[in-house]
Amino acid sequence: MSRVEPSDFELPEAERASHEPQLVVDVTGFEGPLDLLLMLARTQKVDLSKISILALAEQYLDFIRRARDLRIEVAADYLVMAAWLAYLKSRLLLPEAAAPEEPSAADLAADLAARLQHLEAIRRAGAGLMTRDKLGTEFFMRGMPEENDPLEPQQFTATIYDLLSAYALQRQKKALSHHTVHQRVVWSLKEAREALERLVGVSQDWTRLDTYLIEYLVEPAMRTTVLASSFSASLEMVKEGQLELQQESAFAPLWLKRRPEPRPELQVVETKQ
Amino acid sequence: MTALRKPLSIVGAEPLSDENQRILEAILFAASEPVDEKQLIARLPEGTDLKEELRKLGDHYAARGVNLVRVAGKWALRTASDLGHRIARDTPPPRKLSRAAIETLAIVAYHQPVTRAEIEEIRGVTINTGTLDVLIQTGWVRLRGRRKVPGRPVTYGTTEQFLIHFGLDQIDDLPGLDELKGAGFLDDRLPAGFSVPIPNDVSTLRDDEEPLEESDPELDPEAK
Amino acid sequence: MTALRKPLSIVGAEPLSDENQRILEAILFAASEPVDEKQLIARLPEGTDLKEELRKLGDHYAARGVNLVRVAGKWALRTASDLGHRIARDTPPPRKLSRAAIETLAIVAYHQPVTRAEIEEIRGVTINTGTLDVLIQTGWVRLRGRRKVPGRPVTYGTTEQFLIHFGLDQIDDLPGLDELKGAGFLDDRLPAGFSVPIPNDVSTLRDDEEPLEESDPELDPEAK
Repeated sequence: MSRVEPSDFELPEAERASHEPQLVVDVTGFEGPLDLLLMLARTQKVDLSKISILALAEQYLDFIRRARDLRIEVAADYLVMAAWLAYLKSRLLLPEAAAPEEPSAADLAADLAARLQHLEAIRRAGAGLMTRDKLGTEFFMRGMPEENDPLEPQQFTATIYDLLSAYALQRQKKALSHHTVHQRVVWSLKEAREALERLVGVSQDWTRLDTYLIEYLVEPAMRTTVLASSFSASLEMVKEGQLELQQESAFAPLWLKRRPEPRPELQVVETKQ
Repeated sequence: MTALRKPLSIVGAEPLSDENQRILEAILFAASEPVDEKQLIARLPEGTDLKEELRKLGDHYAARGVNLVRVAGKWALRTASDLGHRIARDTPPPRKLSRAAIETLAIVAYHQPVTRAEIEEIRGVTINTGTLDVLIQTGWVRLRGRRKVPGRPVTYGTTEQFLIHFGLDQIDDLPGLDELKGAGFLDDRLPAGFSVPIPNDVSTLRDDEEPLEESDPELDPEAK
Repeated sequence: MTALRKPLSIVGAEPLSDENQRILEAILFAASEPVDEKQLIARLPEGTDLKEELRKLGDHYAARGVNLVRVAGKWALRTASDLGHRIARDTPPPRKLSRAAIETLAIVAYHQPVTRAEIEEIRGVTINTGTLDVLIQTGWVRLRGRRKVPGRPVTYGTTEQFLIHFGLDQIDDLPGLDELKGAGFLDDRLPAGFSVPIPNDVSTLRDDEEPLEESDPELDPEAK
């Protein structure tokens, strides 16, 4: 993975702009996709509340595209975000179809802008915290312990017997059973969706989104398999009540979406044949 | 050991301090942590006007190299902050926190009680296990309890040590709190019916929290 | 934090202390052990008459609750000896560790330096985030460093506090396989090849460990 010195990102904006054509794609310098988005947003030189999410999505996708063109490996979280932004972009560009139970593209964009503002506010707060007078640099507490200390911290207790029997029991239990811990090999679509929820909150419309996820996350040759296994995973999730699945007719696209927050009175929706 | 008890004279001398001032001073001096008013009262003669005694002591120390401060709702003596550079030399400089750790600390401070998933949601990345561990080891972050939702995730909050380290009397003295509050970022996660959008480090668990496993026999959610 | 900087007045007030007195006081207050005159001189402006400054400081504190004393040729501030009885301590009752915590602690003790994933592998169950955190709070477990493998997981080990609490002279006083069997902790049906490691808590990092260092920018493996 090619690398830019982190200082490259601390250039004043004007300077950065002039460097832009050579901007080397470096994903390792960022604290995740939102951080990257924030950096890109700053190049728009407007207040975060007035940011154009459409322009930002294009900047981000362009960034990822260049990374891929350079055959740079991009971490999955960044690709998930790319898929989401590609989806969001397509919705922002198309006239909105009336789908009352779903948030509009404008709402989704506003949510994303709010997340960026939130992260920025937290960063400022953190920076403010770190500039305060701090123990151990600007001021010091009493350094020498006194016998007369009127306070004493919370103590914990356990006996050596507890310790040894706990050790022996566990080792013995494990030695006498056969237990394998499964190692995760690749990102499943389910994991991608989880990452997406972490990144942008709940997505309502997974069917169309999955197309984007697969495009960004999966090697072309693997796409069919991934589609198949994600289908079976989806069926599992329908069974668990996490998903709703619909199909207009045989061979028509499958429509699936996340079930609304669990409300006890709701019944599992049956899938149409 | 020779206590210097020369006659009072010269510059810097002062009228003989009264006994209450001596006791207060000794307690605050000997304590390893800030002391709350209840503990101070308990060690002073009955009927003492604690506020007045503290004010006197504060005055006495105001211009000196050690000051009386109110921190974490308690009282402590600490060196004056303009003298830090004179003292810092004999202690190793404190470790600098990474950006990830600072951000995580800020989220815990401003959004507490907060779960790991909520921290990840704000930052948009998974947190590396080590980051919360480092913050806990510094003593600034603690486990509060568990959120009463499926999976019973641990909730995190700040400690008294956090307030002491950053010289805060109480958690709502956090810098920039108004900005976050004004933008509505602090109330989005509050359970319905809970209307005070400020971080809360009171150790009493909230309605949507329950205790950690310690001492809870049922607990062990680990033994899957 | 509210530094009390009210105007000096009333009883106990005194002329504004000069800078040398402030520095001396702050150094002696913050020092973790008595300070020798060479160290004091080094932190005061050149040409300062240290003897005179110490005499002044001694006078200032002579009648107060804290005194300037000379110990083994060095200088320290100590609470006045007549006040010791006033500051008796009240100890909170100790908390018992949960089963999950004690099990994890045992693994850390025997298998240190050990990562979270390794603990999970030995135990055959995942550990809940809170458990290691609680152990760090006890002061018995510490973060040692990071394992030099992808993801750079944190390695855990035990502390001196651990040895003290469990009455161990050194970590390899923990019983080995034969002793555990002899004491009836382990039974005889164990498979061949079952072994118990000889624990080792030397703080020097192993070849496959590297320092924790939060300030290391690279160290942020979080930024995926």
